Amino acid sequence: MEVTLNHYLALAILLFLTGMVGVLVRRNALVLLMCVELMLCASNIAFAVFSRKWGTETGHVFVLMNFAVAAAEAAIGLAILVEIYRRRRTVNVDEFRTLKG
Amino acid sequence: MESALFWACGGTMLLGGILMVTSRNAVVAACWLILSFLAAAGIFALLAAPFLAILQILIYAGAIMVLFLFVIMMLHGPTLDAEQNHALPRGWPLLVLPPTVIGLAGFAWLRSVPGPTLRAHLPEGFGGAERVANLLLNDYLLAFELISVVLLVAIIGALALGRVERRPTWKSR
Amino acid sequence: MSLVNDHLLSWITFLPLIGVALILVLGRRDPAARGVALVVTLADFALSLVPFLRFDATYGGDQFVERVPWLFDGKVSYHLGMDGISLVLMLLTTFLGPIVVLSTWNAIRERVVEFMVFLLVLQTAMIGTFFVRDMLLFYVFWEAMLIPMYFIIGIWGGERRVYATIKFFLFTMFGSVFMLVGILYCYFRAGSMDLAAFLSLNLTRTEQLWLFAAFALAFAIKVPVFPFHTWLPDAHVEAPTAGSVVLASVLLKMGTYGLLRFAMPLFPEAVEVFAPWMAALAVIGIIYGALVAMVQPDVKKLVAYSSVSHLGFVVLGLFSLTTQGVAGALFVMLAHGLSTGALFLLVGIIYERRHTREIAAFGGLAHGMPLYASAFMFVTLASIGLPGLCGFVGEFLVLFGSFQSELLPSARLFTILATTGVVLGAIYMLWMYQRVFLGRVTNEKNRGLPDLSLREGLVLLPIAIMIVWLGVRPGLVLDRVEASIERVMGPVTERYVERTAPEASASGPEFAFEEGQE
Amino acid sequence: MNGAALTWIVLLPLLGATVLGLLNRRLPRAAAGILASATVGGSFFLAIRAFLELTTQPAGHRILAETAFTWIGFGHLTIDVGFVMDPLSAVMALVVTGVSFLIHIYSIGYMGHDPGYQRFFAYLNLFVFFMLTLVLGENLLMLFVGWEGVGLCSYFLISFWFSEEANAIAGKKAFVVNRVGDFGFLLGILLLGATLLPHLHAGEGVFSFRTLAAHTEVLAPVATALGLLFFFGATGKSAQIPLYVWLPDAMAGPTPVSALIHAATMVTAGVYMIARLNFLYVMSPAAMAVVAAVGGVTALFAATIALTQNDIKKVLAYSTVSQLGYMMLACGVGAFTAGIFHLMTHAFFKALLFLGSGSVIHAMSNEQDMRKMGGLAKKLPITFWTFLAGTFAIAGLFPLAGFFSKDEILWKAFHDGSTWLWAVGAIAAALTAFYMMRLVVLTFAGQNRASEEVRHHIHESPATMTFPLIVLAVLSIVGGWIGWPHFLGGENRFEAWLEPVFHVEAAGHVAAAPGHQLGVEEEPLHAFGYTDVAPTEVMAPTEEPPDAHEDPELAGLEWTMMFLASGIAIFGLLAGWLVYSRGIRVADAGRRFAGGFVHRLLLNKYWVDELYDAVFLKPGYALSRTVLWRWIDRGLIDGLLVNATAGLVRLTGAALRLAQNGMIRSYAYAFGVGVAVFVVYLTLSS
Amino acid sequence: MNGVAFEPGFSRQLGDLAPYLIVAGGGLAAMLADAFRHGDRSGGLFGLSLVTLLGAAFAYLRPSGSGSDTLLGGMLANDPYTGFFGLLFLGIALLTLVFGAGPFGRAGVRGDFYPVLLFATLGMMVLAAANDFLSLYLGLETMSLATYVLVGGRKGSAHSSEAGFKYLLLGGFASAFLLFGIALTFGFAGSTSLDVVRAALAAPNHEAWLLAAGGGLILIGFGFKIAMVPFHMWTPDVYDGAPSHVTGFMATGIKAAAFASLLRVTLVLLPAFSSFWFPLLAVLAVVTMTLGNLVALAQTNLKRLLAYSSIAHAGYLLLGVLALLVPHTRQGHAAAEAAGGGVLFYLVGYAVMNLAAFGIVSFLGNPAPDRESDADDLRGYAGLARRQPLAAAALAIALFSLAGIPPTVGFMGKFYVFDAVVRSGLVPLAIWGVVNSLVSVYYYLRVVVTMYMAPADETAYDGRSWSSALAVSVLAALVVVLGILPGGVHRVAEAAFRAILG
Repeated sequence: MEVTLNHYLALAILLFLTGMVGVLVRRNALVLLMCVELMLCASNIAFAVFSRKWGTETGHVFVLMNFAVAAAEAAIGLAILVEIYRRRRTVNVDEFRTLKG
Repeated sequence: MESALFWACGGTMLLGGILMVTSRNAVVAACWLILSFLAAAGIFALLAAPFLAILQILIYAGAIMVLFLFVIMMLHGPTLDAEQNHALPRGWPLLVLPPTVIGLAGFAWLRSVPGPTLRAHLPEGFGGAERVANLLLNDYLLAFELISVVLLVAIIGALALGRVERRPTWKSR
Repeated sequence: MSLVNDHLLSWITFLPLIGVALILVLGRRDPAARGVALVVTLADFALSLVPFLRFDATYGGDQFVERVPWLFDGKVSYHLGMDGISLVLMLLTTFLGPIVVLSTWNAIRERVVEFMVFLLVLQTAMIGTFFVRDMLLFYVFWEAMLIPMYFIIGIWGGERRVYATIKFFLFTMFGSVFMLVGILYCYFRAGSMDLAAFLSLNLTRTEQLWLFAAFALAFAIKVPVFPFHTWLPDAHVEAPTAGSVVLASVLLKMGTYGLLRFAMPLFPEAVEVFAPWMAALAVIGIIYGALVAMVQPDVKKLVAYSSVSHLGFVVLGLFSLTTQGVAGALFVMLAHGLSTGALFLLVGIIYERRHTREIAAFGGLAHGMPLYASAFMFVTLASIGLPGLCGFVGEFLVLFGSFQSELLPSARLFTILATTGVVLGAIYMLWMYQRVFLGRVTNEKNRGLPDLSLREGLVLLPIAIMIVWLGVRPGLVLDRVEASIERVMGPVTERYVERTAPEASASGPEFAFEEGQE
Repeated sequence: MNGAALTWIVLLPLLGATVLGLLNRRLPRAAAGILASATVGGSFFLAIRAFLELTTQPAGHRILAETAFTWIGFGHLTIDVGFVMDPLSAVMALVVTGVSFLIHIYSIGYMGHDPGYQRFFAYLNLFVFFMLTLVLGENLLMLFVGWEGVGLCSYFLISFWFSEEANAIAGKKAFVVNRVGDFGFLLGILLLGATLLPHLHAGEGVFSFRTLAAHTEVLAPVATALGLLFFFGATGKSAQIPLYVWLPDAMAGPTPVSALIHAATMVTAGVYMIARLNFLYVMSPAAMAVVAAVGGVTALFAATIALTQNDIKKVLAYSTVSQLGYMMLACGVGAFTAGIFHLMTHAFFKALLFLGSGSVIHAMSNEQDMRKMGGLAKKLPITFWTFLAGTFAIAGLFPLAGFFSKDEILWKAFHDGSTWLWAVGAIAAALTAFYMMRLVVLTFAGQNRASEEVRHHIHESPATMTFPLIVLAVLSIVGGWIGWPHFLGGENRFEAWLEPVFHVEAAGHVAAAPGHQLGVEEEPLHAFGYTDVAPTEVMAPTEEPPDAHEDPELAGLEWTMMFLASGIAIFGLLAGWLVYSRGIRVADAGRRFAGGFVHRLLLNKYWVDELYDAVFLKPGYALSRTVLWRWIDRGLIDGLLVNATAGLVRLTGAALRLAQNGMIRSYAYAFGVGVAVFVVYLTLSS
Repeated sequence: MNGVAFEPGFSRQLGDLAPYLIVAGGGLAAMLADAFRHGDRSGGLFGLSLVTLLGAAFAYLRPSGSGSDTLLGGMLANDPYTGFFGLLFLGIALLTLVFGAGPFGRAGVRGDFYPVLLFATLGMMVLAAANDFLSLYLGLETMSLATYVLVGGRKGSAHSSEAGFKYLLLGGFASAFLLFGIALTFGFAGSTSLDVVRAALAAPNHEAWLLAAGGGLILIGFGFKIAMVPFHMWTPDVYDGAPSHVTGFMATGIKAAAFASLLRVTLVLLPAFSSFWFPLLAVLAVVTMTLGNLVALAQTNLKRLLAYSSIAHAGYLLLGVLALLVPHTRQGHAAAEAAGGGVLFYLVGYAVMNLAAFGIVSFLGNPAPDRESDADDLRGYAGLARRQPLAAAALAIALFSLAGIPPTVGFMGKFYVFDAVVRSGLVPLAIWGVVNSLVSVYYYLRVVVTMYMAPADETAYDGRSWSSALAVSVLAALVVVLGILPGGVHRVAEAAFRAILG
């Protein structure tokens, strides 16, 4: 069976959904951040496969940028998390609910 | 050959992802994610993106995940009290319902459309550092400049927010 | 002088705003604010007499027109005009302006500056509403009226003022938002916001029905027509005296004015369909308002419900679709403005002395306050439509018009039922009067209350004079509005003439909702 | 004669009222009384002059008219303010101003010590103004203005002593009941206007009596409805069944008020109105029949109640109701002249009786209960004799005023109406004589039953009070002579005088004849006399006046009836005298008749007030308070529709707010659901 | 392969790039100045930022030097639309600066505030100008990341950190969807350039499903930023937790930037949107405004209340976007212009009135800008009208405007938008919109009630700042002036929209 674009796309979707499930079910803020990273990674694969399809590297550039964005996001996210941890001594997102209503 | 590699790398990626989601220990989860990312590098390679594959390993699997591990260790206790017994909360089937629906719809949809084979002729050195860099510094100059701003913001932000004196300087260009 | 001459209506409208600026410039000094407000409202009244004197009663169209493009290259314009209808209602407003200011001398002691500012802003908005001939501008003025009134009730009101003022605001908004959509739809169809453009629209029957419903709802709530009236008693009871006076005398008239000026001429076909329903609501309002007024324990609430009853007459007059009925409606608007305004002033006077409005708390007031009692009786009589005072002429014309109406189905039945309002009006007003003023003084607190002061007398005297004047010489108003009413009602009456001339058309008074939006 | 005379007749009292009202206590008491009397006296004087001028005109042209200005003019609709005096309004104006003048004078004495002296006269003057507007008004709406105005003054004066809650309530009752009547009146006006307006030229006063009379053919189809509606109005003002209930209560006012307003003038306005609109009524036999029936029944009904009342003024009040019934009866059988005649004579003797009773009350230190009176004849001789004159007059003793008018009514009822109407009238007449005698006996005869202190103060009234008594007594005696009937050899000047107004009487019978239609081609009957047609022509349909002085057979019958009526009157008087001066036991037996039920029934006035209370007032109040206000207004509209909707909206908001639980995962979940919706939607739609 | 830098007109393009360069340079300079400054005063930073913003604004106002429609090889559009939004963002940033830092740099304001704010502004400018999905994405991320920092950056505030983390995590989550959508779109057209996508759409294509799915995911991404239900959940918490001036910045700037980009993308993806997503979008618009208004009713916290109100306003704005999607609107150029111009005007008006509101909330929280709680509890506004009549009046005006009561800019905005909606034949939507604004009146009025009609209590807010007060007064005046004379701004907005309508 030949691997087609749809296979890659299916992989990307599955990875994306895995990350999404992680965001929905996990309570550990760190794992949540990791799950978001996984979702971004899934998108990257989609970009790569379409780049392959069209024979253009535009997708690669996009992925490249995405690396940086992901890194920046992780950096800021972790920084905030550290700040939160300092005050609350937990990284359980279910406890981050002083703001509600 | 390509097919086998795809299934191997794809399978590994997915497995890594699923294990990450289900492992109680954040350190373990991070490790599974690293595995997944490494497999992603393989996928990139399969898709004629060698430059991306290398950067995936360097930046993602390397730098970012190291940062994660570092922070996990810093924040004492990789496992949450709440997740001591089960990584998944009660009622998780309900929680995974929307992704499941999305997935099913996605698959139904992918099956209904023809999948183009990925055999298009590619120019010489496609996906290599040179071509990508060329593109980046010419057509996508703005993106290149902007991403530096993004990173700058990240630096300022991390510095300001975290008060951690040694910030990840490795991210500078 | 031409600066004033060419922009007479603008001057009249915005003079109070100049007063506001003056008050703000003078700073937060109460006496200055009062003085400025009084002078400005007096000046405005004086200025408003100019168009009254120069008015051409034979011409029914707009006079003293001003028109400046505003938006969309003039599709929306600052368009003011004045016909007889606008003239008399504007005069009512400017006439009551100084009276209202004067009435606050004792009643409003806190935050006087703000009060005067709101009062003057309200004045501008009300006068402007009567002048505008552009629908968007009309909507702007219409809604702008709400804000100062909202504050007046909410800040200087009674115990439940917040509930009352929000209720007032929301009720009015509720209707007008639909009207806004209606206006937008007409604008879309007409390509201009000008009233004249709206009037020349050719709308289908379905469109007319929906649009009329949207417009009429806004106005019916403001009037208020039963069953949209429940904001009124609350608003009146909680409002300070001056607020009640303005509310009853002018603001309520906005609703009936809107019906007359906009809802009816714009959608003549729908008017025919809705007329029996509106008339039925009006009649219900007359009787219902009177009956409920009868059992009120609070004087102000009683007067408020009596307004529901009186304005039922106005609506009945309008939807009699006869010129006499409409003229009567207009006259009742004026008469009600005078008499109910005066009633609220009088209630305010006793409230200042006793800090209660419970009927049961009074009794035998006529002993200690003969002058006050006489004034109250006089106004009561005007209110129940004693011939010779202003109330009668309007009610009579309304009933006369509606009784002989040929466009309104079962007009006679409506008229007969409405006439019972004359009986009921006497019952509730006189019963209240009896309980408050007659009998022995049973409550010691009611002894030794000071009678009307000179200022209070001065406040009431002009109204009393007008009540008699209009009652004896209604021509003062009727002559000036006749041509205008004929013109405004033209689209409605023309249809009748057209239809009766060749043969009756097949259209029955059914709703065509199922046809839906095109 | 000055052209503005009519206007001044009306305006003089208004002037007085204005001055009195504005100056009030700043005006010296003496000046107030004199001013008030003078203005009315002036009106009286002017009215006499106008009357004299009228007499100089030929019969068909006796008309004085003045139009002041257009009151309501809108489009086709024109209503003028104007005054007019024709023979009918001349009579009314004279009666009103004359009696008013006397009563003003009387009041100077009677109200001498009242603190509200000036106010009283202001009201009284205002009343005269409105009454004259009513009588002299050029059109129906002017009549209505006066109609409402006199009602208002009546209200003021009934509750004049407003310290007593009861007085205030009585005043309010009077006004409200009158308004109920006005409901009919107003509807009549509306129907009239709506019918007439399309047939008029611009500027033609739609309600002007002149216009009405000129368009009878237009009004013919609605004559019955109009007649009934106007009559309903009249039942209010003229205290007929079912709206008579206010009049007895109205006795709460000062006695001069009762005399003036509730006996002599205002209450007769209904009779006047019907007489004025006679051309309308004659077109509708049905309406006439109703008027007659209601009048007759009222006459009898009120008379029975008067039998048992102990309050001297209440007896007179029911007597007034009864007499007004007579007048209505007269109008109903087409005897408008007789009705107006009785109106006039009644004004004399009933004013006299009231003023007399006022004199008694004055003497008895404001005691009104007859059971505490007695034996006053000697102490109050003038009062007694004048009162006796009034009693005989009302009883209808020849040749006192009441005899002529009452006899004429009974005769007309018999001749033009029916036997049972005559019988009702006759019985009422007997009862009248009986209760009046009872009143005289209880008050003036026998021993005084008052307390020692009261008895000590009994004294004859001052001259200002006795003078009007005497004048009225004279009028009660001789006042009827102007209507001395033909069969007694008189000329009946009164009838002749009113002839031009009521000449359609006969025509009415023509119209009433079965199958007869008032065709358009027929010359309209110019009842009001504003016709350009020569008087002879006007008289054409009435060539055969019903006086029938040429018909010996009728005259014989008339004689018989007259004797019968007089006999009845004398019988009543004697019975009253006998029962109450000698055989108290007879009275007791009467009281115990039928287990005392009849007595209780009458004493409690047939429980009509209670009935109205139970049927209209209480349910009305309960309906308003409980159903309309509590349930519909507060509960349904405000509660369910407004506040509940608002509450529901707020509650929804509060409930939705719970979804915002602060948890990132639930936010992401919502996000995920949203995405799922997107995806499913896309799948389904493609 | 010729790079952009070597295009012949590059030097001339530099002039048109000046606004971006100035802001970026200003940001860098501010960052450096912050790093090397001594003491607690940040007056210099304030001045620097101010000059930067004014300079950029000036650069926008200069006539275009290149005459080219796009810059940097099609990455950025160079049209009046860009300038319109650029100026709007600069204005918003300027006011945020005033509210956040005061005239001379309020003691206690951290130095990083200035560069981050400038970078966020840069991100918005790029986002509004983006003519390529790459620049769009990067602009968006620049803006977002900077905003995360601003939101979470309040010293020692648990609320602030929590809000920052929530925003960041959900923002990343949403970005992933957006990114995936862009990937699919890229897969459809083979390029990320909007021009290419537009051209690809014009040609017959059997892979429309890619575009439909991609468009949907992009909508979701924008839906998050503009707070469309059900992607709105972050809004109240983040608005609540962020410092008030940042909340104002987000409510106005981010929303405007997201709508600016959304409109541009909408016009490109119009066929996909109007055939696939129109009904769903209509439902979501309705749900958005309804839910926003309903939940706002239950709020006792002013910032949360305004947050829900901003959700509702997103719903009204979406109505304007919907009007664009109706086929016959598209055919009639004028109708489309009316819709777009209406949305643009609304965004300006919304910025003006919301900034006024948040400005007051911000300066009432003085003199401790970094304390745990803001001036956000409604009870603290009791009797404000007596203590600070000017502030109360300004807030009242802003709230009346938000409620859409004339004569305010909020009413005119609604008028323009609903006018377009009615013209597109979406009368039921317009009716629902006005019913919603009726509901909204209730909670706006409640605030006014508290300020004017409730007795003051001791915990009432009483912060003062003359510069903020001045700014707020100007804004309040602007609310009224634009409510009476909206013509000029509306014309500009329409012209700006015409530029992208093509």
